[in-house]
Amino acid sequence: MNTSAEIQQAAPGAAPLLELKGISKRFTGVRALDHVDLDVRAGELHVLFGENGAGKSTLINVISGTFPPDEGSFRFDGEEIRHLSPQRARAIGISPVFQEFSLVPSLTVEENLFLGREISAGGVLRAGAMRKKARALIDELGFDLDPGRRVDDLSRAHQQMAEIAKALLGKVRLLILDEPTASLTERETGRLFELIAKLKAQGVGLIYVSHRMREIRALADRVTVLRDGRHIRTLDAARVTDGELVELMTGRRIDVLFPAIPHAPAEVAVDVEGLTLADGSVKDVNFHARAGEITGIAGLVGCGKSELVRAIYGLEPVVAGTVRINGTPYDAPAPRASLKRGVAYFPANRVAEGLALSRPIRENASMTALDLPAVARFGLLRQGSERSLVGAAMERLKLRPPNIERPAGALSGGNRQKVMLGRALTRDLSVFLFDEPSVGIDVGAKLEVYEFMKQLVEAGAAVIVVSSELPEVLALSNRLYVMHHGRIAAELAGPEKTEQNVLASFFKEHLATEAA
Amino acid sequence: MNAHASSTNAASLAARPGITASGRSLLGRIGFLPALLILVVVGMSAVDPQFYGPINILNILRNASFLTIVACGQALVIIAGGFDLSVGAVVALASVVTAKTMGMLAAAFPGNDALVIAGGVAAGLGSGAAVGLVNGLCVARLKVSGFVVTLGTMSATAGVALMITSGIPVYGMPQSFVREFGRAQFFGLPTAIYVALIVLLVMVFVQRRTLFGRYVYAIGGNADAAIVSGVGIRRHLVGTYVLSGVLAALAGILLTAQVGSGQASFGGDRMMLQSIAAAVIGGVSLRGGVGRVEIVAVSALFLTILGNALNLLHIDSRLQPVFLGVIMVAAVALDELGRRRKARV
Amino acid sequence: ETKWFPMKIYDSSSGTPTPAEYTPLAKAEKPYNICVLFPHMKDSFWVAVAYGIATQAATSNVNMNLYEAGGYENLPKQLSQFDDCMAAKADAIIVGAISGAGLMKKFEEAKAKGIPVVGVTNPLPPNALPAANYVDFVAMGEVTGEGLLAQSKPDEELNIVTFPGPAGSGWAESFNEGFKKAVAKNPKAKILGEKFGDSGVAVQLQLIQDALQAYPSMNVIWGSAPTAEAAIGAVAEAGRTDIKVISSYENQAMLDALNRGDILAFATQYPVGEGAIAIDQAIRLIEKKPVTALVQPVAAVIDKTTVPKLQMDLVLAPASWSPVYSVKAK
Amino acid sequence: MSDVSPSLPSPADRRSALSALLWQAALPIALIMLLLGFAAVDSAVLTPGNLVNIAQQASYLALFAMAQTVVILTRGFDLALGPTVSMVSVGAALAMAAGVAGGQEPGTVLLMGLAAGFALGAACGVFNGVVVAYLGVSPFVATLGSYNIAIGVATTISAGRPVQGVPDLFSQLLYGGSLFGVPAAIVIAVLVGIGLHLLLTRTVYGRSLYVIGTNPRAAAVAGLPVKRLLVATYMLCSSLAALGALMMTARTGSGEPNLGGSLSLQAIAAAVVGGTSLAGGRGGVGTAVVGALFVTILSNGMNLARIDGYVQMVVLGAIVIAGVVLDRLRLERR
Ligand SMILES: Nc1ncnc2c1ncn2[C@@H]1O[C@H](COP(=O)(O)OP(=O)(O)OP(=O)(O)O)[C@@H](O)[C@H]1O
Ligand SMILES: Nc1ncnc2c1ncn2[C@@H]1O[C@H](COP(=O)(O)OP(=O)(O)OP(=O)(O)O)[C@@H](O)[C@H]1O
Ligand SMILES: [Mg+2]
Ligand SMILES: [Mg+2]
Repeated sequence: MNTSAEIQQAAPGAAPLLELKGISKRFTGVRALDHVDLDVRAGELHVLFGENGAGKSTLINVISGTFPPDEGSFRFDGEEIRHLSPQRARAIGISPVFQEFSLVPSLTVEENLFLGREISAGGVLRAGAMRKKARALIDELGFDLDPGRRVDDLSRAHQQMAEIAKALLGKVRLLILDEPTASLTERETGRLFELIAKLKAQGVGLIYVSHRMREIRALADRVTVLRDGRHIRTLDAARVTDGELVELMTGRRIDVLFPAIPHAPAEVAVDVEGLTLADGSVKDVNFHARAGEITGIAGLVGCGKSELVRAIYGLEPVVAGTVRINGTPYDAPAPRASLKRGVAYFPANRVAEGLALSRPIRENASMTALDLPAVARFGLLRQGSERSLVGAAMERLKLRPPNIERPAGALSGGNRQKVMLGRALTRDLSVFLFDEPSVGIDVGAKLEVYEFMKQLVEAGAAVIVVSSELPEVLALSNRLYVMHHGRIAAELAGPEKTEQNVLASFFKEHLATEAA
Repeated sequence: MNAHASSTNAASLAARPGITASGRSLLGRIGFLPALLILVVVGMSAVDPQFYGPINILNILRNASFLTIVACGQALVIIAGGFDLSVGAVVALASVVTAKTMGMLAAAFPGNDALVIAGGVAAGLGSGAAVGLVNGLCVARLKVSGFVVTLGTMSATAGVALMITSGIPVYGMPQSFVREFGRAQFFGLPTAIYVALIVLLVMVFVQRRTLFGRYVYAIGGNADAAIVSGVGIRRHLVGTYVLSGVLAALAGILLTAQVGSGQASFGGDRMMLQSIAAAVIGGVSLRGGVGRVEIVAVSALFLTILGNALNLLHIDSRLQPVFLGVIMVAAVALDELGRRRKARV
Repeated sequence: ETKWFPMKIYDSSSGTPTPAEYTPLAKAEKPYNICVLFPHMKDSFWVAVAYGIATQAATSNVNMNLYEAGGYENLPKQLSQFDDCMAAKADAIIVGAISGAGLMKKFEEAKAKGIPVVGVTNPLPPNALPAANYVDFVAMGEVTGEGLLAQSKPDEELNIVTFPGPAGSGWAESFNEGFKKAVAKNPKAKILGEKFGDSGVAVQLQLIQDALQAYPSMNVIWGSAPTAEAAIGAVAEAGRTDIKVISSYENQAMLDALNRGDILAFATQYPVGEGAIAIDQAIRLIEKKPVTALVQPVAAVIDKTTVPKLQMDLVLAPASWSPVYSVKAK
Repeated sequence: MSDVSPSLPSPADRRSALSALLWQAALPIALIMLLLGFAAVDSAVLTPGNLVNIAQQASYLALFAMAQTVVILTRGFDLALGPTVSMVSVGAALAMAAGVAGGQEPGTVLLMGLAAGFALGAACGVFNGVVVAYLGVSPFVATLGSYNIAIGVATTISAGRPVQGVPDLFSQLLYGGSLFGVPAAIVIAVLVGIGLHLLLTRTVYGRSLYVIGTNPRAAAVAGLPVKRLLVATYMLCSSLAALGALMMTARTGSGEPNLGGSLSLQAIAAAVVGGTSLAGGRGGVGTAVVGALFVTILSNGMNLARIDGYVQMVVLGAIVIAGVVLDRLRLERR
């Protein structure tokens, strides 16, 4: 590998803001970081790029003082720093936005913003001062966020906003963003990018982690590629192609980011009429999905798109409307009944709703198939048969490492998603509901997930994809619904299915209300 | 873009008129408990006029005071994600230590009651703090679950209390401690009620207005988040257990003053279970991060009144636990169902 | 060494109590290992029994080890301790039974193994053991009832609430039954209510406070020693000096309270003597010497008039004595 | 990276593998050391008679610890276990006494006792399970409620007195009897332990239990009937408690209204000391048995070593904490 983008040593004189040399970090049995070097300059956005489990988050944790490194030197603003604690890091202006949020769900947004940095006098909180400051910050950021709400009442997108706001409270010299857009939609992403530009202009250094090529293209000044905990190369973003980056990251060539999917729409598999949910997040929705095609659902944060598919599967209480699966009415949906009817759901939050992390992969993959004779007879498990069933599924999905007896918690994000997908292969299913199928997984894994969807469609299944990542739904779906405020705002197909049109329907209603 | 942002802001807030938020603020914070309490009070007053007699009310308030004091500390520990099974044993230990110390000081400094009382109270509170410290350090340093640590210290503490006394009540406290502290009344109310009120007010203040209170919520809500946000969680964890120990000791001292002797039979499993019950029925989540001491106090009052009511209604004392159990479960179940329904509307 | 013997007892071996005197053997032939099981050691009553046992063990020159189960709720623990005593090859076992009925199987096992067992203080089913000494709790309750009646004027209305102790303990129920039986002889005496509850002062205090409200006409409180102790304060606080307090058993607090005039009377079964006799019975069984199969101490109600004549060291352990759990033979 | 290809084991690796193995067996090793330590103090500890004695005592506690373990696996616990034991004991004894009084055949009387005992146990379990699963009440409050109810029922139906009249056949079967010289209690506990182990590891039910305990939301999303399984689990717990209660009733020969006393916490302590996690999803028959043996050996040893009662309480407290610290270290080594 020898690209023209190879970076020369940083110009002498301009000492980097952050300079790491030979950082190593070992967890029991895992070398998460192996002599990694990294430097970040003031006013620069430095992208960390690597597969799931490459060590990006670990590096960020070291930089923000959460883990002490086993070895290596750490310089910030030219000064050697030892024994960095989270408090110290924040004090010197290192502000991380973590991938696993550092929010306390039972506290309000405001309480979370100030956590660890409360304004207080002699141990007594000064609520008024904090409220004012929180309001001002949120307004300045332009986030649609109510500082008085409890974090566990918020959608993941709003939690992400709260996490970003938390990082920007107080003086910031180095902002670290670990996959900040993983659950943001276009509009919030736009706001965030504006903000990033502003911070760069103010001379703030940024470290940015993302699996989305588009963002790297749009934002990066330099890119550092990590693989298996090792520093592979640091490149100038302007002089490197996507293909080169992906190849550096994975060690193999990946040509396309989205596979071409041959849609062959057949009979209607899912038919929803006048669906309204108890919490009002979905109102009077009509919608259908056909076998042999991918039906996409896009929409802004909180528009109810997740709730729609969750209701079909039986996770949200329905108050009105009918659902038909393959033509037969389906009353009172519940997960077990849905699976029996051939409907599967893949949740967006794989840790909270998908996997039992401390249990073996085998058990996680066969969790939805425990009623099948291949796995159990008369309530007794058939472990040999189960093992071969799951083993075959995981082989097909190219699980790495292929050992199905390891706990699911030991897997990287992409491989966790594969375990979830494996469930689809353990039983006969005809309808697949994907909620944010590629959140947090690397480019290579994404492609494998898309390939998997392609195989499903080819086999004649109905696939419904809910996604906040617009390029993804646009590229995958044959027909695309756009939701807005719990209702279907548009149905796009064929040549109408463009980014402009989707964005237009996102904002159509605002324009209407503004005009009124 | 800015215009868009602000209009979306207004639009989305209008479209979702804070469904869960309002459910939380009203029911989540207060719950059905006060309503249930009023129901019991009104019902009992209608059935039996003895119930609202001044003496009965004083008895109820005083007995609720002991429970409230212990339950406040327990609630704090539970909010921080822990569990304190040792409170009952601490009540007994503090009682015994206080009485023994006073007895010894009274022998050494006869007549100097102020010194004797101060010394005894300090020793009692100190013994509670010591047990709390052991609990806290084990939980925070050895990272063992609070349930197991305090199960261990419960046994050990009870053992020490019994070793000190051999089970025989400890006498020899100055009469003024019993007369002017234990059985005294100010403006018609016994000392214990004032102490409980002060504890409650301080705890409400601590929970809402202090860094410590905030950190306790944060640690219980998500300890990892608290750590990465720069909250030193060990000290605060230790703090909750020490506070719980001290408050349990305080209740033990008040009981000692009221009864007039130090007893290793105070507290026990009963006080421990009751304090946890008061906290949990008062809306403190055993998963941590949630709960308000004022509601816990209401719940302590509820439990005390329930016991009193069953006695006034002349219910067979063997059957009383059956009523108590059913009402306890029903109260919490109603609360839970009500919350679920409200959150849906 | 002690001035306890000869001690006045009833010999109830034949079924009917006959007055007798008990005198122990001077010394055991060998330093036997005697295992002692107590329900608990949490009050001065059981400490008094332990005092008698330890003192007599030293006098008779035998080894003694005492295990307590931690409370009346721990029958399984006592069963295990009994097993441990048998496993440790004790020469004899003395049991203060948590539940006489509940230990019957153990008694059979011990008999099969040839280990003599002596029952002390707590009643057992008839002929459960080769030797035992205890007062019948029902009889003891009756004694207190009769004591109350004797102390009250003939036409005095007695409105009684009983606080027997923990429900399900067995002993509380038996005391209560005997008391009610005795009191029933007087038509002027009425039992208003029976309030079972844990026998700690704190719990009893709450029960009494509630009873003062629930039964405004109550003028007699009858209960366990912690009940009486709690009652003193509660009654004084409520200004109800007319209420009489009687305790169904003895402890240091009861003695002090009686001397101060805070309670009317308490009952005693001379627990120190019981403990001492149990050791002697065990030695006699080991040595296969004649033994009184059922000794019953002469239970009495102690009031202001009888207290000066009371042989104190048969009722309570001296204040200076701290419990010992084992005695080694010389 | 955790997923590196396997390399040849170096001597250092082998040594660390050995130490890892030792750590895995930390508690059983501690147990054996404990036993040897006590044997050094008193030779009676290691006699066959005492070992059978320990095993027999541990059988009961192990049954109750197993009962707690199944609910702890689902992130719950059963405070009502002790009172359930009391209620079952009294109920079964009353049923048998009635049978004897009614002149029934001994076999019929026995069946009446077993039926009454298990019915009461199952009723408790259904109550706990329904309140926890369907009414959404926390296991603590739910089982504290049934704790009170069971105490009330036990003392009321027995009038607070031991219930006599348990037929000899019953005691013979569940206590006095033996199989190849092994006392009945041990035989039953071993059989139940094997059965429960198979249930937990080889059936759909057991598998579901671990999933529910590890991640209840994921279990619901995967279509497991979480509520029904919870009810079944509380029923299983109470039924095991009922079995233990019947065995203890056979041991005492009478129905005891206070039999359960402080068993609830003892059983939880035994389960947790053995390595069952209160956070759910971790533990099994093995952890329950090891914990029960640990507590039993400790108290037997201290009794034989003539340690005072109150000192025993202090030692027990310290050992409970030490046991769990050991378990945590063990998990960290993995
Ligand atoms: N606390 C921990 N304990 C043990 N192993 C850990 C821990 N945190 C991370 N690891 C391991 O370290 C390696 C690097 O993980 P890291 O989270 O840094 O990857 P990442 O590059 O951020 O991946 P992703 O793109 O999925 O976020 C992985 O193998 C992971 O399993
Ligand atoms: N302006 C807002 N401020 C705070 N919370 C909001 C706001 N708008 C919506 N929410 C919350 O977001 C939640 C619904 O969002 P959710 O993300 O689940 O919907 P969604 O349609 O699935 O969106 P997505 O799939 O993009 O995440 C609701 O609980 C709602 O209360
Ligand atoms: Mg990461
Ligand atoms: Mg969503």
